Amino acid sequence: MSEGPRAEHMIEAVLLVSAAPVGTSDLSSATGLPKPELESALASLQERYSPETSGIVLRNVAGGYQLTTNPGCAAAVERFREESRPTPLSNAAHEVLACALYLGPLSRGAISRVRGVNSDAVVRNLLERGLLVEVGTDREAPGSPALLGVTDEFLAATGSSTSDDFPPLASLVSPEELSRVRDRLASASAPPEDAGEST
Amino acid sequence: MSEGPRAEHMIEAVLLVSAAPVGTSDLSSATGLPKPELESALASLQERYSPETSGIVLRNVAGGYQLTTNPGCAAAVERFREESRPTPLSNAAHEVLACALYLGPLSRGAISRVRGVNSDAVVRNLLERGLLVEVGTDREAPGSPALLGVTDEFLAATGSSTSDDFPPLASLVSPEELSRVRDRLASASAPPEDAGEST
Amino acid sequence: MTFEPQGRSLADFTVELDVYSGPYEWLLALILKDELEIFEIPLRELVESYVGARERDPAGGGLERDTDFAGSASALVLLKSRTLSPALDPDAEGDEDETLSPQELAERLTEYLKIRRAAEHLRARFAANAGHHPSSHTLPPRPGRLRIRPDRVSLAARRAFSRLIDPPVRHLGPITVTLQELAGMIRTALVTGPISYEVLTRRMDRLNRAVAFAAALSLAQEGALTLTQTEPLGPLILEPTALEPTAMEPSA
Repeated sequence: MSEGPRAEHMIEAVLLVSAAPVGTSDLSSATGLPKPELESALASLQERYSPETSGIVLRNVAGGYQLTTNPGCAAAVERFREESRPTPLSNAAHEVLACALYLGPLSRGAISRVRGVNSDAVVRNLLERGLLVEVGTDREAPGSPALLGVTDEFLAATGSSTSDDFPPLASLVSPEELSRVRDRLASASAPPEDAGEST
Repeated sequence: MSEGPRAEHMIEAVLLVSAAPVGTSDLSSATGLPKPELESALASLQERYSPETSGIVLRNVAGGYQLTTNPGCAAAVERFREESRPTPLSNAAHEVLACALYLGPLSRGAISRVRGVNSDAVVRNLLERGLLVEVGTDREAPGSPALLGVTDEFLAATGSSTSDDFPPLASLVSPEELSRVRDRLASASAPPEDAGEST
Repeated sequence: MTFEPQGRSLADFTVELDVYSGPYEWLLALILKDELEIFEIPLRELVESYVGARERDPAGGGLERDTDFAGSASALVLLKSRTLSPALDPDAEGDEDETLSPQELAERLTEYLKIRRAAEHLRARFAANAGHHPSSHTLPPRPGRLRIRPDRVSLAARRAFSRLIDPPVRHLGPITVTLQELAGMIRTALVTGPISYEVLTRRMDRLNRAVAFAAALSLAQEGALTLTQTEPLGPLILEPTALEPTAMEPSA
């Protein structure tokens, strides 16, 4: 490990990709750092990212550690937010939202199976944009994956008050297509049929 | 303005809240900094967030500035996300992107013609990954097919500022190689009774 | 039997290719999901790898496994040939059948060669820039800023739910032939002496030809025949080995 990245660097990187606070045990397992080393790296990062020295500050909040903007820079951040136009949604994002709207709540795996392509990155983006939300977990499925549904923000963005405002699924696809989709959904949640695992 | 936050801090804060690269004019209007001051603040941030000094790096890509994780810390980030590294792009995908970059915007049909094989599945995969985007339609062609081009994400993923950042197409193949291809073709396709070779 | 994918007789078979290493079954799944490009899979290496695995473990699976492998491998061959066939694009200006002059052909190849080189350049660029993950601290836009067109959602639903996930191989018909049947047929044909593969398979469809080839390979593996091809692309001759009849029995 002597040649690996520095402790502080790994922590910075992990914190950049997490909007929510990260607990020390998660930080430890991601970075492979033992607790004492982790603590001392966090202490030195707290100096690097203090309100006096940076526009990005490291906060130790209830759930763990989190990078946030320096409140002193709030005006600039607010202007940026005011002026930035939201990135339009891709076709893939529309499809994922349609899955959650018409078939949801459903897991990431189920969405990928219905669409026939790994959709994790698109789902992550839609969660970050507040258009999808975790509404529960599928206790039947292995690993109890989170179940995703559309948010009120999604409904507002489409100018609808409820999901019933959308045309019924039966008017969009044929019964055969629908049953194929249901098959794919069923195969997503069912445990593998073949009980005799090979290894 | 003497009491306000430091230029570097405002820029850091704005970049933290943007996943996509931010152009200098957007940075300037958000922070209220005139261009020269902005440029010098960016230069000092580039030292603060260099691959040698930080787990977060400042990149100048896709026509703007972006904070990203340091690639040296990618393993920790992937462990944290519990996401496997996306499948690397196939040769076919690189060819399709090369078509869009150098010959685009162009239709799926045009890409398939250049490559000599059906490229629809590859195109779909690249749309899904956000590296290609439909930028318009070819109204001249029958069926008005969609025209595809590369995205800012493509530019960011290749570390490029603009699509002019790539070597010219003609420079990628040496004249000797081209004439070898022509020779081989000529000798392969010349009818046996035709003594008058064209080259 | 049909191509209702095999049992799990191939569950233990793993492959090591440049583009993929891992269980063979997963390789099939990745190809079916478009995550791997079929035409980047060197099918010859795949077959060699299977033959190698079979040599190391002659007792494992036997003909059932061979049949399963031949079935899936011939589906891959067909899929690959479909992928490599010229694009059937309804939007194309119908120039598929045009005959190109040598100059035009040279132009096309030259253009493709440049794209090929550009693709190699891009591969290096992607590799050099991998591992940069952007910030996740994005602010949601002000409520009301983002507009999503409901008709685009409906359209997306239609597209996603009507898509055929598995490649359309059903039109090829069920695989109604087994490796054993074709192996038996080859043995019978060899009684009268050597025969060329082309003659042997003259009346067969593509699927049967593919399975016959796998059967011939399998028999060659068992030492029941030898395969010879004196020149590239020349006729492939199946010759019975001059051994006692017991050598013709499957070793499994």
